[in-house]
Amino acid sequence: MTEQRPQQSDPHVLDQPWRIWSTIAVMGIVLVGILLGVIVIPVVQGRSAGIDAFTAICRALGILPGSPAVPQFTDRTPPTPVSQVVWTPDVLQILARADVAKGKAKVQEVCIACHGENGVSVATEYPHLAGQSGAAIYKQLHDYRTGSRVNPQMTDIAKALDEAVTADVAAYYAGQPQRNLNPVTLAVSPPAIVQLVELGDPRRNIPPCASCHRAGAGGPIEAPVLAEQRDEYLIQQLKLYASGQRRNDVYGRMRLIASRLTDEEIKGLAAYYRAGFR
Amino acid sequence: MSDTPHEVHESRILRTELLWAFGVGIFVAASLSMIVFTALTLNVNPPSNVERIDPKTLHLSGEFAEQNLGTTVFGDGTVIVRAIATQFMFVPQCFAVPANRRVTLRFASPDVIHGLLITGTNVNTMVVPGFVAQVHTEFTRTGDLLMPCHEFCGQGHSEMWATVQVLPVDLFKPGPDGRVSCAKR
Amino acid sequence: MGESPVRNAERLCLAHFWVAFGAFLFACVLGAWQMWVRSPLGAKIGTPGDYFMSVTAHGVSMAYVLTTFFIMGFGYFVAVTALNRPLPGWIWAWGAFWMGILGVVLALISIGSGHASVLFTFYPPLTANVWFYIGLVLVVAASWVWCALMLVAMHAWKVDNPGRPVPLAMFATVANAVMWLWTTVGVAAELLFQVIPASLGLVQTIDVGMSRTLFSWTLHAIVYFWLIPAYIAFYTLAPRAAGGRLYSDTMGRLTFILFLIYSLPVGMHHLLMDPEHGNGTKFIQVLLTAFVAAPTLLTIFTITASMEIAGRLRGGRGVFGWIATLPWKRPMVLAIGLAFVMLGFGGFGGIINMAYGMNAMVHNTSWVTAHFHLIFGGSVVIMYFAIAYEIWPRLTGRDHASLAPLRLQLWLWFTGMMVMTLPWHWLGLQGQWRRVSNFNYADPIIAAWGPWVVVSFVGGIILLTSAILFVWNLVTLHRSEVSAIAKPLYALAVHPPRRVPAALNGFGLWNVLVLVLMLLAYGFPIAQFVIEPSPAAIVHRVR
Amino acid sequence: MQSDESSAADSKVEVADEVDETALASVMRTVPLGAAVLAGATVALLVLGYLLIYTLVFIPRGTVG
Repeated sequence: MTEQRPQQSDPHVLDQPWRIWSTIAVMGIVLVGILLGVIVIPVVQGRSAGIDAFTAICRALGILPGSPAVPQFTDRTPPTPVSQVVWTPDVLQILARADVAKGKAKVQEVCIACHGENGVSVATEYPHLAGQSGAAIYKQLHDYRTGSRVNPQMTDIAKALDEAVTADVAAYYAGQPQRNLNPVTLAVSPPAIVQLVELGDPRRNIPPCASCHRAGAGGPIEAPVLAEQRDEYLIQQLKLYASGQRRNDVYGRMRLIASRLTDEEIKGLAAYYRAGFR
Repeated sequence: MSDTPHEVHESRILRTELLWAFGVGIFVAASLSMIVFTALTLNVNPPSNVERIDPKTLHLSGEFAEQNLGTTVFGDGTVIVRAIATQFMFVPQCFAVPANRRVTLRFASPDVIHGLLITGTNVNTMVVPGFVAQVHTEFTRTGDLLMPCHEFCGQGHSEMWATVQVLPVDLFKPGPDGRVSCAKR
Repeated sequence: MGESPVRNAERLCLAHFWVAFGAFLFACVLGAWQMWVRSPLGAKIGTPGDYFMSVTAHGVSMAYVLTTFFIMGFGYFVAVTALNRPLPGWIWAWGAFWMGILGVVLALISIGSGHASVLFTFYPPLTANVWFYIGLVLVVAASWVWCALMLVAMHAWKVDNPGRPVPLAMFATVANAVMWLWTTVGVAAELLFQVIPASLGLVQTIDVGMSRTLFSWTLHAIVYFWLIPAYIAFYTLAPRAAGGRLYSDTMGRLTFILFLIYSLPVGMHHLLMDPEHGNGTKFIQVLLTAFVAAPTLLTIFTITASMEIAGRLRGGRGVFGWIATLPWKRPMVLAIGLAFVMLGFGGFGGIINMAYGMNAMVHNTSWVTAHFHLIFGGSVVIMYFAIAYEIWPRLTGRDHASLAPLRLQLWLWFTGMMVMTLPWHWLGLQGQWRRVSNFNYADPIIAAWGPWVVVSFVGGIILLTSAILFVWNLVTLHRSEVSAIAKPLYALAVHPPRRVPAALNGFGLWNVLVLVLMLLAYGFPIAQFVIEPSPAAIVHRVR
Repeated sequence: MQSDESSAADSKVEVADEVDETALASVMRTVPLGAAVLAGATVALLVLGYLLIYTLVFIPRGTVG
């Protein structure tokens, strides 16, 4: 097809057929793709399910939800949330910009009676708050305020706090250094418990505690820090979760896990974290 | 001017390459024809459902509220399974479905990207926060199947799995409210 | 090695290759450890934290460090030897090299610190610390400088040789650079506008639909960025190594053009199981993906024909007689044979993956892991070995004392890869899912997989020994006394091209077609998130 | 590093290789036959495998949509 010419033929002249044929081929292929994918297949599938052509095409493009081949389902079940806390950017901003001084003032005024001078609680049924995650404190106070979690003392106290002060208190405690190590139990931690914390128990479908509770694991935002927490308090809360009395854990993850732990596992885990392991 | 042997070779090579290119065309047509044929006759598609849902308020929604999760059979016979894929657990961790009957599975994630497949079946979808993942299928084999999370979602990813009990039609009995729960094994 | 214009290129290429193969060996050790930890033998060893840190390091080292540095080193080598002129702007090349090294160090340190266990695909909302992303951006920026230098080198050559066809090896290298520039737009946009601001805490939420779509823009063409050097070896090194000629130079140019066109608008076949795109947009990209098989099928015919020429010239008779008479003793020829076998298995896995609805059968299972280990880890990396063995004498002036350890290393890599990946296909069909730090072998379904995971682990050990032997072969070459005799490298075509249409000598036309294809295939999928962003997901920081 | 005396595309004499032209001409009479048969068989096998897995493994597992 290339005729013989004495001098070097101009490559652009040679180019003409390439330019035309390649454009036709490439455009043809992609147009067949569009025709089949966006028009033929959705319309034919829609007809088999009683969906009109326009809706089917919109679903194939992703403008409308649902599959072009199946009637879309709508649900009108009323919501029954277990916690009203919503992690929106503004809530996270409020937490990030909370005023620690105001928080300290409110803590001195209300919280130290039970939670102790610098977040080290005065009695076994009150949790330590020093070094606790700000988001975790914010969520629990929010749940007390909305009644998602009930406690004789905490409900009224939480109701008295507004959003900003809650964040300030949370930020203050989050800033407190943890100093409640229990060296005695630090060394002793039975391998079964370490196994449960690091690898969970696939047999009973229990995820590892560390996957959510270790800081920086990228787990749920509201997961509390457990290190150096009172072991009696941890045991009490796990039992409340297991019995379902405490139900402000979103989607019941803690209730499910707690219900599958044996009593000595609960004690072992409480001792493990009481010792200060991360 | 007759073609020199040099030219004969070149055009013959070009002809064989074009012939092979034609063969490649058949290969492409064969693989695409199977896809288009089953799309048109059996409605086989990848699961798509551009239905936006805010992951931040998912737990406040009605459809994905705790009590509404699991299998529900409606008056007109449609079987819908709703489940949440959240960091490091499917909720519910076990749900029952009927065999050889169309089932719609709807999943949502309140936190990070998850994904799931049900072993031995064609149920497979990503669960992207912000969208409801929806899969329409029939389960052709009964038994307890495994539904693991197959997209890395954090440190607990390997322990995130659920069980799917595919029940024969006679054992699949919805309660008065249309709910079906897993048989305790 | 005389004062030839390529004096400086030797150190440049060697520096890139040693960084590439260093990262490769490190990643092979991690790979073997991971295979052990997830097998029944090592079920209780290590924590998920260790495992996913290792998977991230294995992915980053293999997919970003080994590949980018090998491709840059081989590109510099081709630009100097195929064009037979000094490299323009070699100071820039060294600058890019050290920028890349800084990027690698930053990335690997942040992974090692445990604050970047988000895997090499780093899908948000899981977000690593910012140094991990800055490291990756620096490596990509280094490769952009390399692309610029390749384009400048070809342009300078074309100015000095008007009307003459660019040597095929250089044409393919520049096609690869152009494709890489096109495809890195996706991941660069995702990193600069979404992930890095989130990692720095400037924003608390991220549009996950948009970020997955932008990453899929890069996700397919990046694997062809890794694959094209292997195809350059197929087309330009293998025919001469086998003692034959390249069957058709035009088909070679066409293959690399088809790769440029069809590897870009197909990324969404990685999102077939995603809810955030309609079936129609997915089908368009599946149809285009079917055409991305065309250049590979053209290649296996053209290169097999080239090998047939070599085999028959050495006395091969009958339909398949030429196979036996091929010089299998030469590493490049052996590598071609093994690479094509793995390409066949890997390609088969790929056709199943891309088949629209059938992707539901295998998405995110070990079938996919087997596919990319066979094609990238198998046929591409074995060609990286063959290229290294072929050009090392040119870079060091010393030649291999004996070819036996080289062949042994290639056979070990092939055997190890087949033993590791064939069980994965079988387990993938049964639903074995990806990236698992420890399996619950008490579950009856998973217990049945146990023995096969051990078989794959044995394959992993063979691969590790082969990797160690590979680095050992190169190290001993540096000290071998046998001096290298200069023998020509690049293959001649049966009909060396005299006049080539501009379309087969440059990328102007093809860039236009790629732009149109990208608009048609990716236009709406990305625009839908601009028109109506997906509901914002809260960033989950892993630090 | 000894670069080739001249690049492959140099219109002067290509870098000679030990391929002798007449032998090449005779070989070229039969050449793509072996490649066509081998590559053709492989591609046919791939298509057959694809169709078998599609019909015998994928479809029986239930439709998906």
